[in-house]
Amino acid sequence: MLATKRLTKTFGGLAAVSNLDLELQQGELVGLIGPNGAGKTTVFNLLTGVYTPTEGDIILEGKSVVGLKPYQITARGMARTFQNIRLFNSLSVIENVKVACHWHSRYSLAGALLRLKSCVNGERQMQENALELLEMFNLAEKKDEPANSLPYGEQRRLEIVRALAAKPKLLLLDEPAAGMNPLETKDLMELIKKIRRLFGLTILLIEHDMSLVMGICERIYVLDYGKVIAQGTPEEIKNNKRVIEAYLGEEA
Amino acid sequence: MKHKNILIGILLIALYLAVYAAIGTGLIAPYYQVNLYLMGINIIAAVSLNLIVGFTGQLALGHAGFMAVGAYVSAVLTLKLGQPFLPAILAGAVCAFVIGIIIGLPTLRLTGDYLAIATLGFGEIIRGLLVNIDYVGGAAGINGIPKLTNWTWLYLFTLLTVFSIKNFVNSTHGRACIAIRDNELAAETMGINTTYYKVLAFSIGAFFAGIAGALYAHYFFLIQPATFSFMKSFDALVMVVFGGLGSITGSIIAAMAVTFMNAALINFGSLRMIIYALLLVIIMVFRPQGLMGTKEFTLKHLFRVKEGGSS
Amino acid sequence: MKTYKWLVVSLIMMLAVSLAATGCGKKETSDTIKVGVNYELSGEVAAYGTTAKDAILLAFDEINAAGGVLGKKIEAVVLDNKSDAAEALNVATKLITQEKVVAHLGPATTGATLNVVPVCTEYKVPLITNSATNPDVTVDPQTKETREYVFRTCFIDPPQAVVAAEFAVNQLGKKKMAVYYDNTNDYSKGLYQVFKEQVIALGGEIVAEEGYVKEDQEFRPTLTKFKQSGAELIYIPGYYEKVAKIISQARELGIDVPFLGADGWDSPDLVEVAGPEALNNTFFTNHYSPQDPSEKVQNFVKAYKERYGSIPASFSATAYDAAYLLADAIKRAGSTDTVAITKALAETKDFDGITGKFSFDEQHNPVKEVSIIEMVNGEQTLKTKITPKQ
Amino acid sequence: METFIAQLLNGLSLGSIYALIALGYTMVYGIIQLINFAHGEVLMIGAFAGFYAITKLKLNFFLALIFAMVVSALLGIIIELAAYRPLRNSPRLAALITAIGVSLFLQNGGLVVFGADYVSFPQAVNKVTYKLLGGSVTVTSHQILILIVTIVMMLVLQYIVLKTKTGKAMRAVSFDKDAALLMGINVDSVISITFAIGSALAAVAGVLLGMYYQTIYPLMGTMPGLKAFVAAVLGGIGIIPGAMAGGFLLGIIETFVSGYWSTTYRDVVVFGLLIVILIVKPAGLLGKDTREKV
Repeated sequence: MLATKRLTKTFGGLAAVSNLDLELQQGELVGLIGPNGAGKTTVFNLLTGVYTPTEGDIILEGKSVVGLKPYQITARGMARTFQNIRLFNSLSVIENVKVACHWHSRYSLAGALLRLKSCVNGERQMQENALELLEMFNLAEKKDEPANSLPYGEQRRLEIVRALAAKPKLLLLDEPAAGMNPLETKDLMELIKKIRRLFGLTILLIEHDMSLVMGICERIYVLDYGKVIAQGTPEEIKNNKRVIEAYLGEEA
Repeated sequence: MKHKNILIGILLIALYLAVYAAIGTGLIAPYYQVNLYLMGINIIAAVSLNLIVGFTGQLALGHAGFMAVGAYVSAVLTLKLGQPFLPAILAGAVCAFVIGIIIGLPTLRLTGDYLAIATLGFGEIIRGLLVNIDYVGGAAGINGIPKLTNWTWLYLFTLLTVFSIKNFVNSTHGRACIAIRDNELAAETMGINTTYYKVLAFSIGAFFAGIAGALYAHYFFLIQPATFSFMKSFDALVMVVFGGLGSITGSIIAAMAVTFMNAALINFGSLRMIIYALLLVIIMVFRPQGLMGTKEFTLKHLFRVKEGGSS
Repeated sequence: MKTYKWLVVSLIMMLAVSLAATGCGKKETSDTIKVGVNYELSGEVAAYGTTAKDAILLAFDEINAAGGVLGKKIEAVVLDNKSDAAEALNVATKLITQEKVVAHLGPATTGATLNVVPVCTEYKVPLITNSATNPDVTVDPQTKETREYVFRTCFIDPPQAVVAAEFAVNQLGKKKMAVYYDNTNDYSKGLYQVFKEQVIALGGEIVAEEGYVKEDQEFRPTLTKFKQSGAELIYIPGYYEKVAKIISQARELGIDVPFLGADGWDSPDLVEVAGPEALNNTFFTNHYSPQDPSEKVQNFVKAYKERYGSIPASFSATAYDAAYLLADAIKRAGSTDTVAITKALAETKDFDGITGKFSFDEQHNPVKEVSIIEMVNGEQTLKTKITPKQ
Repeated sequence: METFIAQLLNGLSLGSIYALIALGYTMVYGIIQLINFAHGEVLMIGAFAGFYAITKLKLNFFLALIFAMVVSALLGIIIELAAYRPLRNSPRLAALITAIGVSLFLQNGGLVVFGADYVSFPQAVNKVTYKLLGGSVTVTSHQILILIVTIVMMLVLQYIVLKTKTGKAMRAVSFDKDAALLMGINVDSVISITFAIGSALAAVAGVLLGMYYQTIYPLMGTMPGLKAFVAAVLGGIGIIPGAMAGGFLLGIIETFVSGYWSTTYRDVVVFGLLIVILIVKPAGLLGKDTREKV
């Protein structure tokens, strides 16, 4: 599904990520963990095309996506959420979702300007798709509210809905549980399991909350100073010496 | 929904006929007619700039440059090449559109104030080139342009502008532009080609600015490079911000209010601009988000006000 | 709710403004003759518009003090066109259709005037401009017909430039000339074209020509270029403010050839800015000279100086003449009918103005002598007077 | 060669005036990220203050310069207080429109108060012309004075910003207003001081412009203001040496285009070059590319 080969990104001589080799199989749920500043989000930014790698390759479904723009990578079937929520605040909840429908159900510009039938139909289609998704995630009632008026937890959920609306095959979640209480985190775990099942997704997630990572991930990569220091099942990671060092070292 | 559209349609036709009759019978004095035309041209300029600045969030200060392109191209076609008015207007608009793409592609990579100064620069370049082209009269400009802009053309193109841009922002394309304004990075990772949409909004805005310029040229007889200085771009920007960034009805109301203010202040002689400037500062200080904010004024508002009044 | 409160406040504010505005305008009494004064009082060329307006108001006050015209006082309705051609049209429409003025004075620039001409023609109201020098102002370039309602009290471009070229070649004996003109100004470009043609016709040569733009303050780069070209005389058909700086910067660069210019030079500021020394060996063509000993001129200069604190420039003089010319035409027409006034204006014969005795030719341009002024130690002295070939 | 040197000297004088104005622009921009379109008008008021100080108060040149700086500084503080401060937490475009409003107000107020006419500026410093290279290149004492004043002003400004406590506070405020507030910095007064210094610099530029070009008038600030803004952006807005570099570069380019090609294409070339530079270096010549943190 997804593989990176010797992926490297340097900022002014400082390597944020170096020689990273990741591999995700179809349908896997993989966690990416590591102490603060380990380069996790940089990995996401490289994968989604926000940054261009200094070296190395990213292969999505057998084809390299290096050098593509983020929107092109999205069209290849990758979508993401953000660590710091990035919703379109002046748009309503449902419009946020519709923005993500853009790449696959777009209609012509002329249709839009003159409000031709293609536009009306296209809009109806998007509305239906979006509403369906919102209903699935219990957000349908709030569809016309401004996105930034939602409570924090719902904003996070909306971000996931929005990413799903882009019809991804691979979903990247950047700290989905950040700022949530244990109860909300538990709900989130159920939600992630559910979407994976329903949409047949491959998921890569960054998370600090160990209960979540250990609870749902099948495989985990541990990153420190931009390098993979360990990988394996949750059990293996829990007992890995270098991982414990890295985390304790950070705390000390 | 259907009923509302029919109602709006009837209101618009009624407005057209009413003004048409009022001009014909002399009910609207010639002086008010001049301001009526200015109002229409200002509405087109403000609404089209709002698409760029308000909806897409790209601070552009070269709108007058596109008006100049529309004005010059259409004037050359009607005056020097003897073409009819409608193709001349459209040719002017298309030229502005193309130049919008040419200018937009490199500059829209810039953000914020850097974009502002680059677009301002392009406006000045267009003006500087016009001064040096003797075919269009250099600094003296083109004089004796036939007065072809009448109420029907003005009304038609104002409606065309307003409704095209309204349709655009309410479509998936427009939503893409708003998404870029709200959060460019998120928009791009949600599958939106940000460069394409920025350039698209910019050049559609330029297209309608070209129409405004063409209508202007064929009402005021004379166009000169100096007419389209950066002060004219500022005028349009004032209307957009005053009306509310991202509110089409706001831009329309503001364009009308600014034209009205300008006409009302005419009697103050040399104090005219001082009062105008003061009003500008006061309005902005007390209403920084503009008249309408990002909201639209709809028929519902009218009814709500009425209900509120009766209770 | 807050929105509507604010809307109400702003509406009241606007209403107040417009009420105050209409309040100012409505002083309709039948014992005054309303004259529209449409000038550039703000914006880029406010300086020219303001001096013209000042001179016109001075003239009207004098006329009114002497009993007015046809037993009525002249009332000037002064409006600002912001140095914007479209605004000039807006203002003219207001003056003619709302204020019902019997005549229209201004605007100062050719562009704005051309924009006003159709309105005046449509409503058959005479227009007199004091400084729009382009021939097209009074003659339609397409039909070659004289515009019936448009008059001016200044020269058109050609006569001055013809005289200047003759003076440069024949009297000063110069062959190689440079021209430095204002590229953003039709007046300046018009003079430059005619001068160039004439010089070549008289056997001279233009060795360098360059334009500056309105906002320029820095002329050294071009002057340095002129210096290399070997020009024996530099013609600057521009306005005093730039001319003073150009000459001053040129002398600084060691350029000591004579400079020659036109009526735009005429202002006391020329000497103040450039200094008397730099101005030696410079000449310009003009309508009048404030040093003209005639009583009429001296009275005008004195009255203007008392009221506004400065010596009137030639644009003040032509504007002053425009005001008196209009009063004279109303008197001769014996009525305030706009068409009758227009007719009287067209028949003007030997009107004795500040800027000389003149009549209108069939193109509504004043026929008058051109004075050539030489600057000698900061004083304007009359070098010679030449009647241009028509 | 002589022509080249002569043109270079012309360019340096023009450039130092642009640099001086750009310094003020950049300071104000650096601290509140506002394009202060009224800066050119503050310059104009400074020039008139200097004019009245010399002609009415009979002060000598340097006292008049200080007088003008004080007047402009006060004006800058008042403008910030009345027109910009209420808008500090509003959309930036609202503040931009206010700035345009203030600029129009001062311009047209100037037209009414000072009159529309050009006022000739007294030559309070004797102009001496020095001839170099056998007379083919000339330099005046005014040109030298302008160059020296500009460089001194930049050094003083760099010292204030980098070495003094006020300067540290300025940098803190420009970096993060809220954090600065938490650190006990009086943000309001720091912004006022910045406006005062920026406006005082504008006054210096105004008086020097008056002296160099010999006339002042109410609209004198508009074009130099716009050009200086271009210079500031060219060098990287918000960066003091950038404003300096941008100013000199702009002055020299303008001079060379006028001198070797044509004045009428000067602005076309200047703005064209600006756009090319911005496309190659989107944050200006000395600006750092800052990427949004994701």
